[in-house]
Amino acid sequence: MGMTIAEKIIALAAGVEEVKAGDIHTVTLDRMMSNDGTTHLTVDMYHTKLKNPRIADPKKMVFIVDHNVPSDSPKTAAAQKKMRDFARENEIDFWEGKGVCHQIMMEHYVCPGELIFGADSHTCTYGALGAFGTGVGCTDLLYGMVTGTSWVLVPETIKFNLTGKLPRGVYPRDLMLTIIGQIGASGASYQVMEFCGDGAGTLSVDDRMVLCNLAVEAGAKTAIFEADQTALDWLAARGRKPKAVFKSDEDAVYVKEYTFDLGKIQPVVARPDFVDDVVLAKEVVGTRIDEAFLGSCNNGRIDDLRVGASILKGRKVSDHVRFLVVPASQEVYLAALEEGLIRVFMDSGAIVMNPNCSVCWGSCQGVIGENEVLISTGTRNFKGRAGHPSSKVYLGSAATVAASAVKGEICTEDLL
Amino acid sequence: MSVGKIFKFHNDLDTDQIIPSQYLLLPSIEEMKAHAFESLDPEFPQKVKPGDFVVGGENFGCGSSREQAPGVLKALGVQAVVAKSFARIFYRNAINIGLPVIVCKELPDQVETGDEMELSMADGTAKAKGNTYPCTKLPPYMQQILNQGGLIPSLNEEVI
Amino acid sequence: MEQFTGKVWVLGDDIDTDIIIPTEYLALKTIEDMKKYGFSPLRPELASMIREGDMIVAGKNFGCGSSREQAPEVIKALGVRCVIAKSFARIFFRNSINNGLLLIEQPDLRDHVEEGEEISVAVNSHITYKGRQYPIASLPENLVEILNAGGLVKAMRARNGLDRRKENGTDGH
Amino acid sequence: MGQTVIEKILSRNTGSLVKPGDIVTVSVDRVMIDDIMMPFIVDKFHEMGFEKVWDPDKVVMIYDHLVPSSQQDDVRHYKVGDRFAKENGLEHVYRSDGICHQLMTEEGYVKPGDVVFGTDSHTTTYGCVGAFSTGIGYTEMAAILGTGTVWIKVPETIKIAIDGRLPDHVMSKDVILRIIGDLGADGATYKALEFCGTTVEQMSISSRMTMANMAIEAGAKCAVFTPDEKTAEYCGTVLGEWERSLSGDGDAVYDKVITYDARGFEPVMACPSQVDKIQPVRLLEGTAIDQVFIGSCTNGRLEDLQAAARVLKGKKVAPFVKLIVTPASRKVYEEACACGAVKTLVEAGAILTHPGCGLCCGRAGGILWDNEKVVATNNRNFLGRMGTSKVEIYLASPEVAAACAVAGKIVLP
Repeated sequence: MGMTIAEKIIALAAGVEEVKAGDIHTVTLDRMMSNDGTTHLTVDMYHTKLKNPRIADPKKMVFIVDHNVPSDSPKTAAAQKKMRDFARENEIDFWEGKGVCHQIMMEHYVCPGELIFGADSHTCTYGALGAFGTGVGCTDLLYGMVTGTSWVLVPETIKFNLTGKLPRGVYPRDLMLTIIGQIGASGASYQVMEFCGDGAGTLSVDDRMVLCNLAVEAGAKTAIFEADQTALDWLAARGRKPKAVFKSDEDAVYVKEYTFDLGKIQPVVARPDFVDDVVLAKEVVGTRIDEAFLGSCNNGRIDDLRVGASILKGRKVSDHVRFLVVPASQEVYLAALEEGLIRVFMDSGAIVMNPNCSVCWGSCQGVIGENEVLISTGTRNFKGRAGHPSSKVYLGSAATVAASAVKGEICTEDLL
Repeated sequence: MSVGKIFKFHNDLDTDQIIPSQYLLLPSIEEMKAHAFESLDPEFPQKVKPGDFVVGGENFGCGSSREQAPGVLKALGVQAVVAKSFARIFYRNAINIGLPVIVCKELPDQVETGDEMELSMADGTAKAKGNTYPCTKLPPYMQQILNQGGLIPSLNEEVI
Repeated sequence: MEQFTGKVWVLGDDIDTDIIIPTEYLALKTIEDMKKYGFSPLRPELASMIREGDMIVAGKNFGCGSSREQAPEVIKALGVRCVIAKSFARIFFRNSINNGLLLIEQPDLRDHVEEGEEISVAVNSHITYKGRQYPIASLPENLVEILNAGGLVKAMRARNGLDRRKENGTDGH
Repeated sequence: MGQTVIEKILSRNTGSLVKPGDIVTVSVDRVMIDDIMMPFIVDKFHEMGFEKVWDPDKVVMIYDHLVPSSQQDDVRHYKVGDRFAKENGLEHVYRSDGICHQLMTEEGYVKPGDVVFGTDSHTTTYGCVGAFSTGIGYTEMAAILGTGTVWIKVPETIKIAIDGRLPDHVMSKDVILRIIGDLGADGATYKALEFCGTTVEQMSISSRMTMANMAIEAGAKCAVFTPDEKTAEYCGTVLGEWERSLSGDGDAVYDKVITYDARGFEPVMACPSQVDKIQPVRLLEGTAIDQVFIGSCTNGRLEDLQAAARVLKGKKVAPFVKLIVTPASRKVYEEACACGAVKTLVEAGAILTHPGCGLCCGRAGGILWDNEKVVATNNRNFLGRMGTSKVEIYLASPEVAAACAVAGKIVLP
């Protein structure tokens, strides 16, 4: 019987010919990523809970400090120090302040066909390169670190057939929010979202990252694109080779199929406090904002900064708005610097921070206060996510966020 | 298993509500647990007693992979989380740390915070307000992890 | 002449404003919220042990560092009757007077007194400890005026005619 | 009888010949209010019974300690400030443009001979352009906002004359650290520092700013440099006869005169946890460090970033060591982008943040944990200033700091 890309990756990692949805397999992990959100707990468990602490293969481990950078309190510093010391003692690849973990992983590690665990829910991003990345907790990560293996329940796959091309002024983020709005916050629970069709082919790897990254907001275990020439060229440019390049078989089994015509997508916004509460952006135009955020593993790449800068050029951020621009990595920052985008943001009055998770995770930077409103390109808009429990977060595209920052209220690019 | 009191929460209850981001880098779960459900019910950590239940709707525990979420519930003595459905990372994390997570389609709509319930994992049933509700049984692989008290004990039982 | 007796807490030289109240807590809403962190980098337990009427005796350059007025306000809120030091940093000195916190310069007491013991202060005259008198200087007149008014806020209220109106029973409200 | 620079400024301001010890009431030329004090100032202002500020044009409001916000309550400070600005028609409001002292001078709010007060102890900085400036508390600021005046005691002046050419790798930071070490942390309490000599004449305004900024660390009320053509250009002004006369008279009476030969300076550090605990870098070499911070109103300017970039060009920050760079202002950031310094720093691995107080004020920006060591270019290394009381802070020049970042330990450039 035919298999999907995800099933083929699991089969390869499990060392078996065939897997089907619902099976539980023991797999050998190609790589594991852990960030400062939980690594201090993993390290504690490593030292206190194990009879025989050991690491199967330190070369498969990547530790990334990205959530609270620079550190905002002694307790944060203690947690990060624990992680840093552990990485140094065990010769684990260690990144600090260089960017959001998923962006670093994509820039430096992920290869098509790999099975990767990350102690962060947005690990599903790696599907943009045809890899199977999924988020796990720190106990899972510890188990994987010690044994090099883990167990996987083979997920069902949903096919998302993308047709056509996104219109001008509409972005992959609008597409993905539209999809989540349609299928709901648990619309792909435990399942794989496989993106295919001629529309998928029109998307760059960066665009694909936007889609895959948000898959967890529909409950998905992961999301995946076929590693086509676009992906392979991207990989080759970074001097990496695929582990395996898979296509889904003609007779592969899909639990469900959706078709989205990219040409019909419009700018949308997810309203507080749920990612699937998606409405056309024009319905919330005029909502006064206090802060705007352009960044995150979802929308902090060079394309997004270009869109933002094109809107900010020659304009000023509204007096009552704090506009945070946070590139997803130092590589992205340097590209933006080279293109003069940083200059545009600084001239406009934006706050340009070092690459990190920033207000997307709402713990230490750009934290918003009582009853404040944020429009964000981040991943989530849960109640209190960006600060005070009474505050509100709207999610929109880089264009909508930048236009709103200028206007001082929610505004789309065309209305500015 | 014994009888416990119910604390009921809404559909799509996300991990930021269970434990907000700003507490995740505290040194230990013990320090974090005082902030569980802070936005929704700041008194929860004081009110909940060992053996009580958290009941949710659909997609309980959606959002981040923070294992601190099931971690604080376990640390507060929650006997089990019962919901119509769970987000997968939360579900997996809960089992990995030995916190029972029970899928029960009917019960959540029939109970309120403060009601009492009784859970029988062996029978796969939950009892509340005089009714008995069927629960979905765990796949044997996961049941085995849970029976061992989570993933780490299994690691320590392995022959090296 | 004003006189009082109380227990002393003894500190060293160069007690800076970051020690008196660390920056981390400066944006807390009220001085009451801040005061439990008073002196925390140096002696975390101190704030909870100070009782109303106690005094602080310190070495030279007390209150050096930032201009944060939270520093004298926290000391006052902890119930400290006065601070006696070999010398004070300038901004801290002004801020204390402006808030009605009494500061006394005395070069020798610090090196003789033991923490927990009692001293008696006769303002603008001397301090008595174990029978020995330690002379203290008088404050300049303009500072005495502010202190007597109860701090700068009250002095300004009087200037703006607010408190006088109140005394006459015709409060502006 | 002759006068010192500060005596001349205060005499002109009060219209009477002043001498040290006099208590005089001055007319305030400009005030600076920062975000962290904002709610307190506004409360006191209203409590005192004032309704309007005396002169909106003379008030500058700057948000810098809490930018970007790191706690939910931080935004309250902005809101209170914004409302106060609106009620009083204040137009000089900076919400995310850099550190207060940098903006006050860079944006031209301080001119030679001015009398300026700020709610921050490093307000002494403006002496770099020949102004009298000093830090005050929020209660006093509230009173100034209402009246435009304040009393001060005319300080005695300590004259510090430095002549000759500084050795390579010695920056003005090394000079002021050494002076503070010699004076002691209270060696200039209540006094004015007057810097003169060929060495300071050759210095840029930025370098002078570093020295004036740190005068408070010796307890000084203020510090002052004689305005010259560099000052005039920096301030965008023309020096009149009076401004040109702002140097100490030959027969002025000084509390003390200290002279230095510039050739005797060397790179130094202030060791934990006192600013006056000065040691030559050569004696500290080899001490392993965890973090380096380049920034603050002391040393976050273009020349500082450029000095660091020269050291870091083509090199990488040592593994497991963090280099945090926080430019002093938006303008500095942009100029550092334009000249390539930013590119060099980021390529070397620096964590470059938005302009603001950052780590120096200890609320965010790279807080540390027990037993960590940090080399920092800011002005204070007090116990607990950058994290727990077991964090060890070494203050140094940007050039020394950058060299330490590359080596992962204390080294000479």
